[in-house]
Amino acid sequence: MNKPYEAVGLTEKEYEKIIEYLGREPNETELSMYGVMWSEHCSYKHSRALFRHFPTSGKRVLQGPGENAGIIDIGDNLALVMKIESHNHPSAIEPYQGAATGVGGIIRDIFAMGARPVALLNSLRFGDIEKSERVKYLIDGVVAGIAGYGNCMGIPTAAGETYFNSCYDGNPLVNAMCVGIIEHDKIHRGNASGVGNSVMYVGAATGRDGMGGASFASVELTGESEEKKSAVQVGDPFMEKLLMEACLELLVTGSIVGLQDLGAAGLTSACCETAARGEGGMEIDVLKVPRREKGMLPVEVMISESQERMLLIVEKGREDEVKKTVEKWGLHAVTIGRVTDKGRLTVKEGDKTVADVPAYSLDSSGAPEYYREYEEPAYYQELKKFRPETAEEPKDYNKTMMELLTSPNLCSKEWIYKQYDHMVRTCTVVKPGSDAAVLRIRGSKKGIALTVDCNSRYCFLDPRAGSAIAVTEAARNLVCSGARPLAVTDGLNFGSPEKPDRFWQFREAVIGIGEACRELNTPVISGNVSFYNETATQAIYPTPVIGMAGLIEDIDKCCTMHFKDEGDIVILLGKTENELGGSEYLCRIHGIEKGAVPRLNFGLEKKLQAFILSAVNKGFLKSAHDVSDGGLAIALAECCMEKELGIKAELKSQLRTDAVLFSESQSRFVVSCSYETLAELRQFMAKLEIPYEILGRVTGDEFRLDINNKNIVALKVREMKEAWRGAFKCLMT
Amino acid sequence: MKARVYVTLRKSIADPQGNAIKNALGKLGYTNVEEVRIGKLIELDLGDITGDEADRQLVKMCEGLLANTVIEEFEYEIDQR
Amino acid sequence: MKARVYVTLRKSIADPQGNAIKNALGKLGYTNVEEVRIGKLIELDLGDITGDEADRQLVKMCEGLLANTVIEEFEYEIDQR
Amino acid sequence: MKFGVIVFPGSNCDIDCCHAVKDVLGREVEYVWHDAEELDDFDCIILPGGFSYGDYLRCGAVARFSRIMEAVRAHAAGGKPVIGICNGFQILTEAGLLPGALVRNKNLKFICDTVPLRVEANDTPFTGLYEKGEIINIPIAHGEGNYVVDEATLKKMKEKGQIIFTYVDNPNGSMENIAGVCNEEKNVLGMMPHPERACEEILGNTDGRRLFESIISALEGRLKDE
Ligand SMILES: Nc1ncnc2c1ncn2[C@@H]1O[C@H](COP(=O)(O)OP(=O)(O)O)[C@@H](O)[C@H]1O
Ligand SMILES: [Mg+2]
Repeated sequence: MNKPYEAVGLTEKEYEKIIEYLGREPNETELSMYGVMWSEHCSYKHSRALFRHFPTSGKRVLQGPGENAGIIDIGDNLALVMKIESHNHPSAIEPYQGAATGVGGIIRDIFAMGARPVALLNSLRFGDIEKSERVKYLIDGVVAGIAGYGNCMGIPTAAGETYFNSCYDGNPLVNAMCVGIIEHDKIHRGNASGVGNSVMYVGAATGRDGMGGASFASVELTGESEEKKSAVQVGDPFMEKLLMEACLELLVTGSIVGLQDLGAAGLTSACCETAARGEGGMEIDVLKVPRREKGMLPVEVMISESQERMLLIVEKGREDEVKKTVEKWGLHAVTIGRVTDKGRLTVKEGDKTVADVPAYSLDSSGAPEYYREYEEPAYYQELKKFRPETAEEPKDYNKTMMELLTSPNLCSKEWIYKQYDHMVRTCTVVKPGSDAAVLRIRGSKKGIALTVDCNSRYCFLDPRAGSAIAVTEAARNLVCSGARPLAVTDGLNFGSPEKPDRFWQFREAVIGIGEACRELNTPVISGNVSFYNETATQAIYPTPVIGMAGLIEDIDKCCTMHFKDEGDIVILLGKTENELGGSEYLCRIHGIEKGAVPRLNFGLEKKLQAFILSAVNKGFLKSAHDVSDGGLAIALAECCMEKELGIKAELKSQLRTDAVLFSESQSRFVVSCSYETLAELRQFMAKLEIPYEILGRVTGDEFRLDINNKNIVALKVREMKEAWRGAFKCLMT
Repeated sequence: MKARVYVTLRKSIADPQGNAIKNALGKLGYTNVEEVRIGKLIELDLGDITGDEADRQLVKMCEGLLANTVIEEFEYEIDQR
Repeated sequence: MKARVYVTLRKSIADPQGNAIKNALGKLGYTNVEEVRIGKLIELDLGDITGDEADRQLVKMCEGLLANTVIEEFEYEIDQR
Repeated sequence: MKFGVIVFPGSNCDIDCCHAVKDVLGREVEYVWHDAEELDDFDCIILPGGFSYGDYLRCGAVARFSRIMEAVRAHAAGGKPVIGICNGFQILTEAGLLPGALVRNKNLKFICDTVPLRVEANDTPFTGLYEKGEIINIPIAHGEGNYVVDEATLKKMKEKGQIIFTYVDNPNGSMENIAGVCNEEKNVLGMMPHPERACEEILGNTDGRRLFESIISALEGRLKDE
C-alpha cells in the first residue's frame, strides 16, 4: 500500500521531520504543502549544500542568491537585476506553452524586485535535428512560445544560444533569463514585514492547472508524465503585461512593503517565503482567493501553479489605494490575509483552520538538506585518453569548412532570433548575431552587455573544466563588446542527483563555476537548478548554463565582432595549441565526442581579457571576437559574414592543419584594427606581454587561409554566407 | 469526404483569449455573457475515401497533429453529403 | 443559453496556416487530403436570455467583434438544450 | 505643436514613439490613456505598436472599441494627421479608418528584421521629406502584417494614390507588397514598419527620422497657414 507521504513525493524520514516540526501528524493539506515545498525544484535539497563553492558577495552585489533575483550595482544609483530559470519538462510535452510560461515566470521574478525588465535571453538544447521530426516540432513550438510571450510583453529577446546533441533527444532544455534595470532606492524584496499589514492577491484567477508542477519538474520523464498533464498551462502575456505595469506603478507610491510572484508551488511558496523573510508569520483565507473553477479544495488553491499572479504585502490602511491603481490596469486586487508575528503560516477556509505550520519549516531554511553520494564515472578517465591525431585528416579543407559552417551547431541562428522582437524599447545597440547583446540605458551614457553560454560537450568530458570554460567564455563575449563582466546567474541542468555518477558531474560543475567566478571576480547572484533531465535510456550532458552581465561605461565605445573595412589588419591574440579534444570539428566531421578538453590558464585569460577591454575602450580595435566552437577558422568566417568582407590570412604553425584551423584552445581572440593604429596597438601588446600573431588583412570577397605558405582554404564569402545563413531553415524544412 | 474538426482547450486549462474576449463583450454591453472559450475549427477535404476510413484517419490526425491532448480536446463531424 | 460561433476565412483569402497543415498531413501519409482551412470556434455561455435575444446578440457580436467581415465569414448555432 | 501617443492596454511601442518625438526630435508629446475622451490639445496622434488586448481574437479587434477611438475618428475627420504603426495600423483597419485588413504572415512566423521599403508617394504629411521612389531601410516586427484588401478597393486606392510604402522584398505576403497605406484624404497613415526604431545613429539607422520630420514640417506649414 502507498504511504501518504509517498504520494506527495516525500520519504519516511522527511515525514518524520514534518511530525517533529508540527508535534503531530500533518493533515492532508499540510502534507501536500510540504510535498511541493520540499521537492527538489523548490527546496534544492540535493544541491544547496554545494552552493558554498560559489562566490556570492562583492563590492557591487546588492542582492545575492536567496531572493527572486540577484542585483548588481552599475553605478549612478542604477543596478542590474537578473535571473535564469528552466522550463524543461513542460516544454518537452507542450513546447509552445511550456516555453512561453517559462518566459512569463522569469519576467515576474524580475519585476518582483521592483525592476523594469529590459531584456530576455534564452538557452536552448535539442536532440539530433537531422534525425528527428519531433525535434523540429519542439524547436518550432519552443521558439514560437518564447517569441509569443516576450514579444507581447514588449521586452526584447536580445541574445541566446542553441545547441543540438542526441543526448537531448528525450529531454530538451529551455532556460530563460531576464534582466532588469532599477534605481537603488526602488529595490523591493519578497518581505512580509509589519504585523497587521495586508496580504493582497493580484492577477489571474487560480485554477486547477499547473497542479504540482514543482514536483513534476523533480521526476524523470516517463510515459506516466502524460498523467501529470495538467502541469502545463496556457500563458497569458497580456495579463502579465498589465500585471507588470500595475506593479511597477504601485511601487512608486510607497504603499507596497513586499512583492512576490507566485511561481513554483504557488501560494504555498509565496506565503511561506515572504513570511520567513519578514515578520515570520502570515494568515490567509483561501475563500478570498479568486478562483476560476468551482469546488476547489483548499489544498488545490494552495498548490496551484496558475500563471500571472502576484502577492503584494501592503501597508495597512492603503489597500484601497492599491486597488484603485490595479483597477486602472484592468485588474483586481483582493486582500486574502495579513502578516503576523506568530511564526506560523495559517491557512483558513472561512473560520476553519485547514493548515497551520511554522512558516520557515516549509521554506528552504527548514527543508531537509542532503549530501548525496558521488562517484567518478568510468567514462571520465576513459574518454580523456582519446588522441585526436588518430582521426584522419581531411583532404579538402574547403569542403570541411562548408560542412562545418552549415552544421546545426555552427550555422546562423537567424531563423530563431528573427522571430524574437529584439528591437522593441529601442535600446538594443548590438543585436543578436554578435558575441553579446548590448543595450543602452536611457538617460545615461552607460550600457550593459549580456550573454549566455555553455559548451555541454566539454562539461560531459570534464564537468569541472567545462564549467569553468563556460564562465570564461561568457566573460570573453562581454569584453569583446567592451563590457566589464560583473556577475553571473547560473542555470544548472543535470540528470538525476540520486545517481552517484550524475551527482559527481553536478558537484564538479559547481566547483568549476565557483573557481572561475572567483578568478574573474564575477559573483554568482542568482540561479536555478533543474535535475532529473533524463529518460530511462539516457541522461543529458551536464549543462550548466552561464548567464553573464557586463557594464559598458561609454556606450559609444562598444564593439562588435564583425570586420568593418577592407585593408584592416587582422590579429590573433593568444596561442593555438594542439587541442582538438571535444571539439566541434571532431564531433561533426569525424563523429567523435571524446578527448581531453582544452586547458584553461586563468593567468593568461585574465591578462587577455583586461587587454581587450582596454584596447576597445581606447578605440584601438574595429572588431573583437572570441575564438570558441569550431576554432580559429570558424571564428574568422564569422567575422566576415555581416558585411560580406573577406580575409587573406597567412598562418605559420608546426601543428597539423586541422588543429591549426579547428583546435579550440582557450583564451584566444580575433581582432581587427586599421593599418594606422597597428603600430600603437603593437606597442601596447608588447608592453602587456600579450602573445599575438598578425594573420593578414580584411579583403574584398575571398576567404583565403594559407598555412606555411600553402593555400588551404579559398572560398567566396558570399557563398559561405548564403550556406551558413540558409542552413537552419533547410534543417527545419 | 469533408469533415470539420473542433479543437478546444481542456476545461481545467485557463483560456486567456476567451477571458479577454468575455471582458471585451462585457464592456460592449453584453453583460449577460458568462463564459467565452476560443478554440480552433479545422475544415478538411479528405478526398475520395469512405466514411469508415475518414473516421479512422481523423482520430489519428487529431491525436498526432491537430490537437495536443496535453492541453486540448477534440471532436469531429463528418459531412455525409 | 449556450452558443457556438464559427468564424472562417473568406474563400478569396489565402490560408497559409491551412496549407501548412495540409502539407504536414501529407508528410504523415494522409496524401488524400485535398484542402485544409483553419477557422475559429467560439463557445459562448450567454447566461439567462431567450433564444430570440440570443439570436439578436449573436449577429451583432459577430459583426461587431467576433469576425472581421472584410476577411471572414461567420455562422452560429444556439444550443437549445 | 503637440503629439499624442495613445496607450492601449498591451501597447508596448508607446515609449519608443515618445522617445523619438521628444528626445530625438525635441517636440512636445504626451501619453493619452485609452479611456480618455478628447484629443483637442493635440496636433498629431500616434497609435503605437504592441499587442493591444493581447491581440486576442484578431489584432486590434478589441482596441477599436476603446473610448478614445471616437476622438481619434474626430481628429481624423478634422483633417489632422493620425499615424498607426504596426498594431496601430491594425487598429485603424479594424476601426474602418483605413481600408483592408492585416492577416497572418505568409510564413506563419513573427518576423523581426530591417527591410528596404520604397516610398511610393510623398504628397502626404508623413512623407513630404522623402523622395518619391526612394528606398529606405526600416525595421519590421510583426506576426500579422500581411495586407489584404478586395480588388475593387485596391483599384480605387491606386487611383487615389493611397499606397504610401511598399516592400522591396515582400517579407510577409502582403498584397502588391503593401507596407503602408493612407485614407483618401491622406491624413491617416497606417504602416507595419516601425519608423520610431530608426531615428538614431546609435541604433544604426536614421531612415525613419524623416517621417517624423515630415509630419513636423507639414504641421508647421499648416499652423502658419492658419
Ligand atoms: N544554481 C544556483 N546558483 C545560485 N543561486 C541559486 C541557484 N539555484 C537557485 N539559486 C537561488 O536560490 C533561490 C531560489 O531559487 P528559485 O526557487 O529558482 O527561485 P524562484 O522561487 O524565484 O523561482 C533564488 O534566489 C536563486 O537565485
Ligand atoms: Mg521567484
